[in-house]
Amino acid sequence: MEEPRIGVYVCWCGTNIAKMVDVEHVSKELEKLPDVIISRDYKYMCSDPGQDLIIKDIKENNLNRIVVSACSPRIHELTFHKAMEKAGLNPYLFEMANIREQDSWVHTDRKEATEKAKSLILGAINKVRWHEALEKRSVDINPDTLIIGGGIAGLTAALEIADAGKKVYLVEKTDKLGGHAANIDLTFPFMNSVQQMLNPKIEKVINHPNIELFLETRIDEAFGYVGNFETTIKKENEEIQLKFGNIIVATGLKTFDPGGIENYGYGKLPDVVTSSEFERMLKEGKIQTNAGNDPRHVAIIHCVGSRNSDFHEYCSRTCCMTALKYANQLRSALPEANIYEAYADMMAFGKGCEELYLATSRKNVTFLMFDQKDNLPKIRKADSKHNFEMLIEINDKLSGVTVDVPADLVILMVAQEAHENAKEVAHAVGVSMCGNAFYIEKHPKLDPVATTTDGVYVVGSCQAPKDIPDSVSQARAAAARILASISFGSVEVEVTTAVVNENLCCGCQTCINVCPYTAISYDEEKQVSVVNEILCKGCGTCGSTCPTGAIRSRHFTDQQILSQIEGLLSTVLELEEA
Amino acid sequence: MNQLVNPELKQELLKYGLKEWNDCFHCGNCTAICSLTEQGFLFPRKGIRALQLGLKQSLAGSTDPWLCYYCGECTETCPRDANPAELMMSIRRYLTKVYDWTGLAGLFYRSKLALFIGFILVLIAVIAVGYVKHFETEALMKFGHLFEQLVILAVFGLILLPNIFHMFWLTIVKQKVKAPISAYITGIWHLIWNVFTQNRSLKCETGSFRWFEHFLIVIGYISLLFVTVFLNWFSTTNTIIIWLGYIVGGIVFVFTFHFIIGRLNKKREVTKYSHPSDWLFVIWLFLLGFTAFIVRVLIDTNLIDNNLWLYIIHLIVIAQWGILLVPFGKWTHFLYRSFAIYFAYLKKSALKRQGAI
Amino acid sequence: MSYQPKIVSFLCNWCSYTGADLAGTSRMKYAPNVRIIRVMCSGRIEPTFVLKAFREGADGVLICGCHPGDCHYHEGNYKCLRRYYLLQKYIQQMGLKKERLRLEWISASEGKQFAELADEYTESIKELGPCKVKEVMEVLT
Amino acid sequence: MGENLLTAVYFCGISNEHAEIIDIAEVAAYTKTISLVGEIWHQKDFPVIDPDEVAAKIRGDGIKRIVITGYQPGMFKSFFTKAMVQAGNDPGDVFLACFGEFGAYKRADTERAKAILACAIYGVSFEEAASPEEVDTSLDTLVIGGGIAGIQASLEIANGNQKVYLVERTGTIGGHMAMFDKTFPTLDCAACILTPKMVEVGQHPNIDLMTYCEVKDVTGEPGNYKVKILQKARRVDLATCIGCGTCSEKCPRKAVSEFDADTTLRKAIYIPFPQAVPNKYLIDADNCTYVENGKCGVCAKVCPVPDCINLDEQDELVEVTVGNIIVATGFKVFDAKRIERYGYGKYPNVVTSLEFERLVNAAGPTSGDITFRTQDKKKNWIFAPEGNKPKSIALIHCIGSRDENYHKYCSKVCCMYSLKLAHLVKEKLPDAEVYEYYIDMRSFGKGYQEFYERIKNEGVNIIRGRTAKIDQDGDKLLLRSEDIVGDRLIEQSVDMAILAVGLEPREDTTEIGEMLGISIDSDGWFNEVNYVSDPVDTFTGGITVAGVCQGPKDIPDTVAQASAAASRVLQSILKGKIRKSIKELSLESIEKRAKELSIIMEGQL
Repeated sequence: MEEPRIGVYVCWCGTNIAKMVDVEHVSKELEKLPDVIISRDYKYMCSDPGQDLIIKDIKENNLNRIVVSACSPRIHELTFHKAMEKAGLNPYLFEMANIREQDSWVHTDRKEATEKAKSLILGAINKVRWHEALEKRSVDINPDTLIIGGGIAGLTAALEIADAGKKVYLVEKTDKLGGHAANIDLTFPFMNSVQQMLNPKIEKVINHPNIELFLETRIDEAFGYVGNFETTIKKENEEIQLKFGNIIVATGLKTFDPGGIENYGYGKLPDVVTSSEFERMLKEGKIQTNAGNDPRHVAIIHCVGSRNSDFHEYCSRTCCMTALKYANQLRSALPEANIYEAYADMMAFGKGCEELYLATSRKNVTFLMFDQKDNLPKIRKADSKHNFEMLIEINDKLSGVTVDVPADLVILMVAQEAHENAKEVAHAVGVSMCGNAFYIEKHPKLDPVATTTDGVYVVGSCQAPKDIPDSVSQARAAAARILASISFGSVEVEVTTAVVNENLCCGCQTCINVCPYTAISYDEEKQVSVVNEILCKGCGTCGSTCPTGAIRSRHFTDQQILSQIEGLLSTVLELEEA
Repeated sequence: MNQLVNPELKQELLKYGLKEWNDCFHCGNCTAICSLTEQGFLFPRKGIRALQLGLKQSLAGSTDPWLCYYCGECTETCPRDANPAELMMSIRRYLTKVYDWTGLAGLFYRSKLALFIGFILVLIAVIAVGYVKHFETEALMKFGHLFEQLVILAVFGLILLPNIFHMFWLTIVKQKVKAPISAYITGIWHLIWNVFTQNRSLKCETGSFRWFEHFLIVIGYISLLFVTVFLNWFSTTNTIIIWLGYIVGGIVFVFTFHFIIGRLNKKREVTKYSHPSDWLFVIWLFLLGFTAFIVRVLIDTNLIDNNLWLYIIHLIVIAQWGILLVPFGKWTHFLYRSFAIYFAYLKKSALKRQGAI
Repeated sequence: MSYQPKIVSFLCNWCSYTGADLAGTSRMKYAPNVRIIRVMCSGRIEPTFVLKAFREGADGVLICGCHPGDCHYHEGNYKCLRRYYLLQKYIQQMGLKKERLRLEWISASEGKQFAELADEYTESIKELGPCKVKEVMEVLT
Repeated sequence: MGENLLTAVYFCGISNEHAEIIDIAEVAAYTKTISLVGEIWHQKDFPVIDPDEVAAKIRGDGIKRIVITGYQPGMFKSFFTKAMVQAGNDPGDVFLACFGEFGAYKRADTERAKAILACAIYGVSFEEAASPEEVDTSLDTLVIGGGIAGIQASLEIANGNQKVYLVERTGTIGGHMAMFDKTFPTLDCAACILTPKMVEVGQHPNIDLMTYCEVKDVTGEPGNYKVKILQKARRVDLATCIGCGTCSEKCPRKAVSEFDADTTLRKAIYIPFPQAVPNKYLIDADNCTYVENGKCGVCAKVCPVPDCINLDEQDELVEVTVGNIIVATGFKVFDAKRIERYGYGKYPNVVTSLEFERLVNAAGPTSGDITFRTQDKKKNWIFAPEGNKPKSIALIHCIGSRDENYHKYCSKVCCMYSLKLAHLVKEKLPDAEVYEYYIDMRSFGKGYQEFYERIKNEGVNIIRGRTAKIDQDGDKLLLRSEDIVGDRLIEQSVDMAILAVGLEPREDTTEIGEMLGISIDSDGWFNEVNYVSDPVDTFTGGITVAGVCQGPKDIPDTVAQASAAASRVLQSILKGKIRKSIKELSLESIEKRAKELSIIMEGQL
């Protein structure tokens, strides 16, 4: 192995790091270390000049290992990989020390934070010593796409890709397309027909020459990597093998069951219905109480199961506007009825929504404001002296008075939550979930549809509640990514896979048992294990299981990690002596 | 027992000049921009809220609507063009009806026809009296004076006083305001001071000229009442009183004329929206001052005998004013506001005692 | 200054490391004793890593992975769990308290939990006092 | 086809003003010419008709389908659904023909209104029927605007190995996002996540980055647009400038820094900000002494690179041919001076949120210290590091938004960025009191509500009630507000007030709209084909909109929309074909297509 010539760069990140870590001192200290040729600090390492600094140093000082201590590698590792490439150095001869998210931002003592930064960087320096150049490979992209979920997001994405002349496999677990949108009568805020918009799309998908549709179908685990996935789908008793290059997950969501909220008496009071039940009434043109009468008092309660940590802490985003839409539809169907709308904060934030709010106010709708966290409205049966069915006790925050609201029909604007089988799909395609069982996007802002698994995209309300326009935008955003990759034609594959040293392998086959991707097979002839580098995802479990140390997890080898531990627990002084 | 939300209430208020009642989304801008609001007296928003929810008790038990002098700033800055100032006016009309035990105030606000009939009946009655008195100047003037005193007595004793008590009942007793006894006494001084100076309106953003106008009209009106009713202006020969009469009569009709012009121009927020009752009030006040002025001129130039019809008109105006507008019309705002200030004073003392403010 | 233990922490890339990053982006504060090493999966953590950490002077080792069932690689964390029980037994044989090795599940959204864990674990190691493995080994060699 | 689909058309909710916009009489007359139509009724408002009466009419006339038309026919739908059910018909046979749904807002759009109605009568979707033919397209793309939307769209397309011209009017890309300190709700720093993308754009072989340029004229047709781009004279050579900064150091003239939201001064030769892309200097001709009177030229003298600075450089017109155009021109912030009662522009310590954003930014004028505005020697009010620090700060939401007197719409981002600013104040000045005055807290996105809860727990006083006015009271500002939930009046004395200004369309929106043939909605934002199902396409073929210029959006939505726009472009590139403009389609052709489609549909039934 060549003599390591290490360059160390400590980033200020403006004041983000420099405030808590004495970056100048750290970089000076590190310069004393053996093999460290250059150690610098700079305001923004990730900026153009910052990167240029590294490139220049590599060229001028013949550096062959780089350590950048800055933010989390999850943010900027790639940035620096590219800079390394530009300087003609293999990007894997690089290591990042995370002294922002895991140091300067979480500590309050400058001295301690500085010490910790030093030790983290020492670990990184020690690790990078043993890094080896890994060659990237590029593979051709399979231009076919698998889309899971036939709701509005799935349909849009399918059409987008199919219209570009590319093949799409659309898998839907139910027997019809359209998802939740198919049950909705009108859109908000402009009150346009969903069916008129959706039905032609469904038609088009069914008849599209580039779309192969699988209804009542579930998918099995997908193997492979970006550009070359494969899976088995199960339709009744049939199993079909599919190969495709990219996956779009558009599995949508389900509605919250309000039965658990005692105050609302859902399930006990017959005229307390959920928004999805009411939507059905609207479509059927029959807005009636359980007894078959026209309701004279209709109350709509917002935030049922949303924005309350007992149920879901998040806001379900669409209910407020849907509720305003209902008020308008009720006014249209029941011109004489009294309509009450109990809200917590009116989320009228999109185009035309504030206007809808005002228009609704003008339609003789009484608004009440309650606290969705404590003091939920309480629905009780009215006694016979009243000529209405129920009374809702609401502490109206706008007047500070607790009032009773008469009601014949109560509509609960139920929260939206992740599907019960979200986990199953997550496993099948390899996406992560956040606390609420919604899928996590790669970056909440700059990469809202990609996931940490390349080639797998999450769109629509499976990643958080969304309205139709947002789902459509996201579906198309994912389609853009896929079309771009198809247009490009090939993709680079990560190479941090496991590899077997055949000389050391004793053929015990323990590794084969532990591999979750069946990426390891046994070569009968040589009597050793062999890793299929295309299927391997680089988790390293085989490496830690191998009794002889024959399997190396590239980029996380034993040598590298042991050395990192050593660095992490030593001081500059110790290393200097060594 | 919680109050029941009552959507019917605004239906009722629609009859009192209410228009859009639900544009308000409760940002609180109006209350905060108003210079007259203070801790415990948050208007106009809370009044609008009570109206939206149909909380009759809260609405009837509140003195807030009377505390506003209508500078219009809340309406100008309202982000939803909900027109809070005008909503307050509608609530006041409604409250006038609530306080009034006879039910006539409500009837006249709701029905233009009833009001018209009332005016015609009074007109006929006055002419009838004239006929009975054979249209003799002396007798008529004597009758007129007596009539004025009787009407004032009757209106106050039979209608306004019970109404004030009703208002007291609704805003203080039913709301369980526990003010110290001393406040009832010190409050009276507060009441009188406010009646004569109208100084609350000085705080308004509309500035001192509007206060001055308002103040002069009130003073002018009270003085006119005093000189005509108690000093019998029309029969006196006391020069000071005659001159005083001229001045206050002049003031009343000049400034009411200015008010009318303002309402016609609709330039300022306060004059943009005029309910029929607003027109009636300013026009009749103007007529009152104007006819009194003319009649006095005629008396002093000894032309009155030949122009008795003018006196009869004056009498008709007075009668319509005294019998219809004072007890049942917008005139009451003068009285209710004054007492609202008194009751608010009590409420404030009660709140202070509780340590709430 | 009071005794400041050294704690080596192995975090899986997908859940726990992201969770620790979240603690940072959310500016939650915790004890600076925890030094993090990133591995792709908790299943990658070899017993030698843990032993090496004690050998090099760590007073405690903290392993974090995805919650059961949430592993990015399906079951790496179960593999880790098995090894963990074994390792705890093993270090007890070496004369170390088994509390010096700890395994916890931290998901990508549990920044707060990570910060709390770091604090709490540091406290518990402080109570145990310094680990003597390094000294002993140095004497022995 | 015929008897069994006898259709009744209802013109609903058409007020007198509406009737002025689109010629309703003409539309109604046209409707009569369609053979399916049995009856036409006009219905102004509710509640005036009796459902039983309508049901009887439906039954009596044998009507099988109802089409409701107007500006918001959906408002009437439930009524007719009910009537149809009463008449024993299928509730699904109520169709809507909303003029606005496909952008018929003006008198000139009467033909489109007719087409929309005709499609509904035939029971087909307008989008299907109004499907223009496809023509060959040029593969290059023009992106107008270098904010995050433009950057994202450009990268998306360029990564598909396609050529992009990215035109940006200022000297650097980055847009508003580059000015922000942190982004909500994750609080990662805007620069940390944006600058890598900017760098990528700057280095991308497929992106022709044209900063300090303006699109002047667009001619041609979908697939083949000839675009004239004005390259404003930068007076510094992009290729040779090494960004050393000597010129700027020596330049004697100062001007307000747009990048710092006018809160500080920069030189006449400058880089907008340290991480600008391209990281090269430019000369602000409006403030350059040499450009004014030919004297000075210090920059050229001190520049170490020969011929790099050319003070006499002239503007230049460049022409490119592209197939697709993505419009991502962004927004400007509301001018808080328009609301006098908040005293912005009068009281130095009333600042806008954008100014504050620069103030807390570590790379801002005070390196992230929150200080009062100070006056420099020339009496300019600027932010300077030596200023004193406030002890109490108030944030006022909805400045210029949700206000009938200014902008009716909600700007969507202010609630969350205000919470973020509150957090930043607490972080930098832990002892400072922070007050937030809001109307409705719109914490609707992923992680937003959680963020809101967290800020509450950080000790920020969050009060429901809009501040009505700000008065100066000595050194302090006095805010008057109603605490609605707390049922009290608050007169809060604070050191600094931040106005959470809303977003509004840029002044040149109309101009760009006319140049590209895209219509503008009543709030001034660009109009899309259909808000719900097609939020990026416009009625002009090959032209898509992305980002805030189509309506206020937060960063994730902007990014998603930008990618969506890119998807439309990539789709046409992969096919090599592009759809012509919907707006060019004749009524006859749409009607004909609608008829054909309805026959196909019936055949399938």
